[in-house]
Amino acid sequence: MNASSLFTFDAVAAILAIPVVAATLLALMPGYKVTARVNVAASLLTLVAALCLFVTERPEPGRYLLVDDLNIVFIVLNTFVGFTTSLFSASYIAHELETGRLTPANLRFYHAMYQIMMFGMNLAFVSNNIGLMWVAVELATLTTVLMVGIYRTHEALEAAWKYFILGSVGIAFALFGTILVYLAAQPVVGEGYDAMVWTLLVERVADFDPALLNVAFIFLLLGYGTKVGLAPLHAWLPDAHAEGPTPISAVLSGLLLNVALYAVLRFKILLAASPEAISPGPLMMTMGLASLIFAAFMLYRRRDIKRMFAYSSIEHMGIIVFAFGLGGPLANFAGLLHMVMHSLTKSAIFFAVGHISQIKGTQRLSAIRGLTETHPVLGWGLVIGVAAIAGLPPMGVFMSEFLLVSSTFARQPLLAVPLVFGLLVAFGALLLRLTGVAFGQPRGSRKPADASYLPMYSHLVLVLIAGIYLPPPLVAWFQHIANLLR
Amino acid sequence: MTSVLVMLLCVAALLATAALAVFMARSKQATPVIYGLSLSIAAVAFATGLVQLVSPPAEVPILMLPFSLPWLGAHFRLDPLAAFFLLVVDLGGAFASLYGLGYGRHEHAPHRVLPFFPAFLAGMNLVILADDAFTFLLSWEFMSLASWALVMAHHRDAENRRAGYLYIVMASFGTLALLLAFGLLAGPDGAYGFAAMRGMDHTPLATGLVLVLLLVGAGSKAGLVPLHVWLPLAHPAAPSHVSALMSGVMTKVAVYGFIRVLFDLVGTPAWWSGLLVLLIGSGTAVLGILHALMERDLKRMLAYSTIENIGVVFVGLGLALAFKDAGMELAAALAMTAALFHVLNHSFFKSLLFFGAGAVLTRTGERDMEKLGGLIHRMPVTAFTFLVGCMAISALPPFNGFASEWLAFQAILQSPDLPQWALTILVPAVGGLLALSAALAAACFVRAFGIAFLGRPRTDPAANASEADRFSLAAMSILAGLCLLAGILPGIVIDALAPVTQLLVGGRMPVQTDMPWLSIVPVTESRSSYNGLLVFLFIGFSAWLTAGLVHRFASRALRRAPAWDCGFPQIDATMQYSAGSFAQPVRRVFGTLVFRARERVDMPPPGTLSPARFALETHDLVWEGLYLPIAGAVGYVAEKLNYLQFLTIRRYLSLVFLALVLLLLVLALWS
Amino acid sequence: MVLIRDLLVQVVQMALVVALAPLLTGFVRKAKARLLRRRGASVIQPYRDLSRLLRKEAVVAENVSWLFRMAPYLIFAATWVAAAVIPTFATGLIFSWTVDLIAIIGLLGSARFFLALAGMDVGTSFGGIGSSREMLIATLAEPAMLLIIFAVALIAGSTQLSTIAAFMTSPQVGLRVSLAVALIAIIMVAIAENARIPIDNPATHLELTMVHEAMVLEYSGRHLAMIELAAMLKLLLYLSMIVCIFVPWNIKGPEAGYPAYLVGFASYVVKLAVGGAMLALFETATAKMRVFRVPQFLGAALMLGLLATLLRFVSRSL
Amino acid sequence: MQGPVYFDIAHMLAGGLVLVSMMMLYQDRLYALLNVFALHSLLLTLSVAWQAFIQGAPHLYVTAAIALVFKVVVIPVALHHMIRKLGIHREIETVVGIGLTMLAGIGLVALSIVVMLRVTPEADPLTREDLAFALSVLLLGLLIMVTRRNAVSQVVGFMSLENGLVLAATGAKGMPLVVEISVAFSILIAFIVIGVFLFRIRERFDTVDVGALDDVRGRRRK
Repeated sequence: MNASSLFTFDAVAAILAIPVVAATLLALMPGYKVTARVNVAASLLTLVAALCLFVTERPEPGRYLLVDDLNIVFIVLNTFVGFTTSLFSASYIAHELETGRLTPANLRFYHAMYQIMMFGMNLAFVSNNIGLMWVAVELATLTTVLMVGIYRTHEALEAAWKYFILGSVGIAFALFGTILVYLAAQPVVGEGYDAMVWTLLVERVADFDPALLNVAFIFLLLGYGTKVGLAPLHAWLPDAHAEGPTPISAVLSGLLLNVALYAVLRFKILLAASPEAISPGPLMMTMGLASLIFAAFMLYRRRDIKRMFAYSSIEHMGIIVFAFGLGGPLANFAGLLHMVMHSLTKSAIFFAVGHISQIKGTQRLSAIRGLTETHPVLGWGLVIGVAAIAGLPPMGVFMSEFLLVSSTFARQPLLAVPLVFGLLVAFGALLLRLTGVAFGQPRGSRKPADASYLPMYSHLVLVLIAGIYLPPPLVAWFQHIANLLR
Repeated sequence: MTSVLVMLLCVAALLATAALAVFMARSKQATPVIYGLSLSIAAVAFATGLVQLVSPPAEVPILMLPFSLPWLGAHFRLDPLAAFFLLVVDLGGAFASLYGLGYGRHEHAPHRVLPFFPAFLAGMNLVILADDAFTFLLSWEFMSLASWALVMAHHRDAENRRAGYLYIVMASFGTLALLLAFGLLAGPDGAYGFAAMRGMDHTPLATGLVLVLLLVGAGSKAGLVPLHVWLPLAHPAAPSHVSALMSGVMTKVAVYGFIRVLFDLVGTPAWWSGLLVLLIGSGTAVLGILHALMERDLKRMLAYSTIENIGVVFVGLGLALAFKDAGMELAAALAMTAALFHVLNHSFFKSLLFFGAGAVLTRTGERDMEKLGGLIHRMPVTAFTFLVGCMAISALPPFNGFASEWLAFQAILQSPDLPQWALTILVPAVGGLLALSAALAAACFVRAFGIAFLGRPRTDPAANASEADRFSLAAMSILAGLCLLAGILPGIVIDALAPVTQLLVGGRMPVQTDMPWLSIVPVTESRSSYNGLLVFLFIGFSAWLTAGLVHRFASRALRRAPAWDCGFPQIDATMQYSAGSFAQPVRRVFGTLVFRARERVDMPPPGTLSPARFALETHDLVWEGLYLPIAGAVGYVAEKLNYLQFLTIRRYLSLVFLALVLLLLVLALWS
Repeated sequence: MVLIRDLLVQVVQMALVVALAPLLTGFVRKAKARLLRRRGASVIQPYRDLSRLLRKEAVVAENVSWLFRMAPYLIFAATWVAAAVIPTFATGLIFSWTVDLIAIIGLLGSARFFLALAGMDVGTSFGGIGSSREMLIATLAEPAMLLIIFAVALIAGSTQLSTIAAFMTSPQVGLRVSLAVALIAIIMVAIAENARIPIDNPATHLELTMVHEAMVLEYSGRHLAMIELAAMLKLLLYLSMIVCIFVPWNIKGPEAGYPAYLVGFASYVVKLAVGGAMLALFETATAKMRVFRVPQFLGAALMLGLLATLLRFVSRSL
Repeated sequence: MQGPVYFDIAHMLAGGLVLVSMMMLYQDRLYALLNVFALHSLLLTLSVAWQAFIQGAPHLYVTAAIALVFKVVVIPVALHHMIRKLGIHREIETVVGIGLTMLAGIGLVALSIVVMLRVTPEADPLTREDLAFALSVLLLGLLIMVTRRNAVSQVVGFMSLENGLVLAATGAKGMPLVVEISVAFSILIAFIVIGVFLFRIRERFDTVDVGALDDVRGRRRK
């Protein structure tokens, strides 16, 4: 144990500890300005701690915690978006206080929950124990349930209720799947904690009972898939996005879906390592395509701007799950890249949408027109964001879609047809709505935006750069993970 | 290497100009600065392309930058084909910038045009420079995006928004098709570099699929029927100099993509691919110009005419494919030269015509021909240059349009040596369609010029118009000069195209600059030859001679008098022949079939005072037969699926439950 | 020396076509009159008309532009250039390679383009109606003509009239169905192009039936003279073209020498006379058709042209 | 401690759970449903306790105790109270007929047995049987949730689903305590939050019928 490894351990601990401490503080502290700043500061500190993971040596995987290539990507992305969202949240929440939609008491609750949610997500990423991971994912889910319902309007409560009921069933499924994995591992690895340690499971998975693993995977896929928002398990997602505060929508789309996806991926790796178990690919591809096409069509009839982008998240999760289901270095690379790009872009879009709906006082699409004229910075930001999410270059989503479509075509030509079809249908819907919102005779309030553009544009710039230039170390690293994922 | 670098620097400079435009768009100086910069950069790029084409270096310059796809890098290459198209693009870009210097001052929302204009140019340049699939598609889609933003410049008009939407969706559709084509060519290992694709052998099935995907992908951008519907909406929606770029240049970039993939990357496609391209090309030509003839919006008419010209280009390409497959290099070179020459010519006269239409639009505020008239008196220079453009696009000697169509006809006459019976029989018929489209084009542009510029003004704005500004006039005049030059000295262009045809079909046309009197000879002089220069001189000389003789020896007296009114004094200018009535005979002949046109005349019985009524009903069969059903189907599915948004929680749970049971069943039955 | 001779032949040809064109028109009118049992005007009446028109003052409508005044000369020049390169009595004219058959059609197209524009420049309904119908006819006649050219050129292997004429006199041609079909088609096209009955009536001035005359309604004086002369030239051009392609006998090669040229010239005049007489006969025997029957007539020509390109396979073995 | 008798008893208890689940499917009165659910939980308690005994894992007794206290006593009583207080209809509206539901339930049991028995041919039979029954209970719980329109019965369905989970967890030998606690934890949270929501919903609509709530949504398109 030298100093640097000690320091590393500290980094992991910091990632977990900072949010907990901050949550406690925030729950106790009054005053909006200070709490918002503390929230931002805590998120920034977490981000810094996460970045430390890069420079320092990684700890040996323990019984509970693990840092490897795969989860560093998720952690850094998570803490980064968590930080920018907290920035956005500060300016968003100020406005909510002014209009009286939230009370200061709500706010304390909100900020504390925000940090607990960050804690849950970080814990889910670093946990090496499938039981612990389950607990962490559920913690994050339950905190978001509470935040979705924070406005106490009856739509918000409905949304939260729906989220809660469907989420609970998902929780149950995931737990059952976890138990089954334990049962499969127990004869080989031995009773007790060891049979839940992911690194040990992966090493010995070849000896596990394949059929048990199969059933387990089905439950895990459905259980965590509920949180990923895969069709037909998606029902909670649009409403939760639409009715909660926008920073939470951004976090839901940008981060929570990733957490669930990460869990699915971990088990996918596990199953793929077992030679006799069913390959998880076809299942994931089917659900991915179903989500993509379903969400693409659902985009057309949307009247609420946030709900529409929520469906777009379902669509993109479908793409990502499809990519990982297809497997192979190219598709996995595309899936990873797409996931990162989607998180950045979608949260940027929600940042824009948050300000827009505050200015216009509504989320109805038909009430928002001509944004590029009245609010050029926001409007063009939205245009760039939607263009990016729709897969137009030179944004990063284009690169991942390019890789995915072409590698699909090379490997499973027939699957490329529904994939391209879904992409095109979704594209049509997104651009149709964008045309309505960003252009035309302006409608609604024209008062200037009291917004911080930094979070939105920092995301967009990153996405733009990624579309043109990916630094070689990052690429090598992604490739390594892609190979890890098989 | 250096030339590629220069080109890339030009692209970078254009992008920098775009960025500059974002920040200074609202300043007064923005218009001259941005267009001035674009003009000079495009001129440099044009010069580079010209040098590359005229004296190609022994080794094709390539360059790799560590951008884009990480393990691939961004590859750029500047072979003669690319050089030729760069030349077309940057020449068009330079003229559009020059025109924009004047035209841009009338723009009421310059901040929506200026940033995207240089970006659009940069995108087109990049497409042509790209030497790997990713860079190609990235630039391709970037080009679409930039032009989409330009189409949306006047976004308050609902028509424009609709046009922009249709455009971007079709563009994306095309890109996905191209993406699939590249996916096929790259093979399972993902060899996305063009160099790797060139070296690979592709199965006949793959090449066939690539052709179809290419016709969809590049064809939708170029405007091939039935993927053309966006074009006549989107091109006119943009500011006129952008319309000129989109119609005159961007469609050429699509042609470039088609040529690059089919002739360069695929190698030798099957013989029927030539047939397919020929049929689609000739159909596109005829349908495009028929639409143009029915159109009363000046700019939209020009956009439809672009479709026709693209059809002509594709006929040339189809012939080249067929000849190449049959191993007839010379004939293939002839056909390819015709196609490329027409590409160049079309970029000249279509830019010119759009500039003219733009000048009319700024000075009268009208695009509707029925509200113009008599502009030749108020805008003499614009009218003259527009007339030159009309003659050139109608394929009339001695202008350039004729030279390239003449080459296409000569290529058609090489068809008896083709081994396939289907081709030998069909190619002359295609030639007939080509001739039909040329004749219809003449009718179309007689109508356009005659209605808009001749006769008496039909509205006050037309009567009070003034001549366009000097920048616009300069751009139009130079282009008119180029139309004439390319028409009377086609040999120079043909010789310049030789390295391109050598690259693509492995042959070239005979050296033309050595021919006596600068005539052009496709194969041998005894077969056919044409000398535009002499034709021009002869006509000019004999017209001058006759006029001189008549004026000298016969009479030179002239008197102005009212026109013959047939005993019915004409009350106003609206009683002139209108654009609609001019097109009526053609509509009756062709329109009943192509547009299902129906005319209904309600003639009141004699003695009643109610006015007679004329009602015309036309259908765009492609739109109604293909696009509306697709839109309807998407809407229907969306509507049906939309019920899923409003289910109760219990029903959602049922879905989850069913999914679980289904998966368990699958598992139970699987092993 | 050779160059001078060739130039001389070319100049003679140019002069010849201009000189003969009114005569041909006069001859056709005379023949028609005789067929109708009228005495008719003298065959040289067109010369008199032209010279009278040339000397008269030109009256133009108030509204017209420079295009209206320049058009007659351009139309005449384009038609003249086209007519000047068609072998009449001699092949291998020095400038014959300047334009081939396709380019001749192009030149006539240019002339028509200006004519139609001139019709629209006046700003009345008559000009418009004429231009509109003229362009309709052209849209059908031009492709038909092109197909005929294809049929001929695919057999002769050339679009160069001199080469075609030489080929047609060579023994390898023989009798071909496709050429016969092409002949019929080209006659139909020629009738349409020259505004003859049954497509148009060169003698009418009833507005609603006019095509060519409607366009030139506003022309007078020297302008009208040029237009008329161009129309006459065009008739001569088409007859010469038919003659050159289908009955090219006694058109002498470049090396033939002056006496042979005289023979060629004589036979050319005879051929023209026969052609003119047949035209008169045909025009007398048919009635003018409605405007919207014209597309059917020309459509038939188009189909015949296409048939000719197809049928060339049939007779190839002959 | 692996004897045929031990196995038989575990088998009986787990099988009994499935049977009681089927009984729950049969109920069309709320109070009866709650009573049957209490019985279900009681059986679970016994089963867990028996597992604790044969596995020699004393911590499972804690789980059993939790189940006994919360699910057998507290929750049924609370729900009884709530039904009376809110004046909820005592009858349960079903989506499809009882008979059909029962048939579907039998199908589900068959399915889970097919899936699980094929899964673990050489595994410890106790585990195998337990798993098959646990899966059955889980699926039946879900079936109750999707075939009942009434919110209370949906909650009951969900809890019987959780019972299945607990059965599975305790059947897994040596499963660390963390799981049991988390199960209890999740039930606790689930109950609290459901309670909170029921409270709020009652406040607004005087009913906990989720269907009524959803009907409002259904009419308001967005």
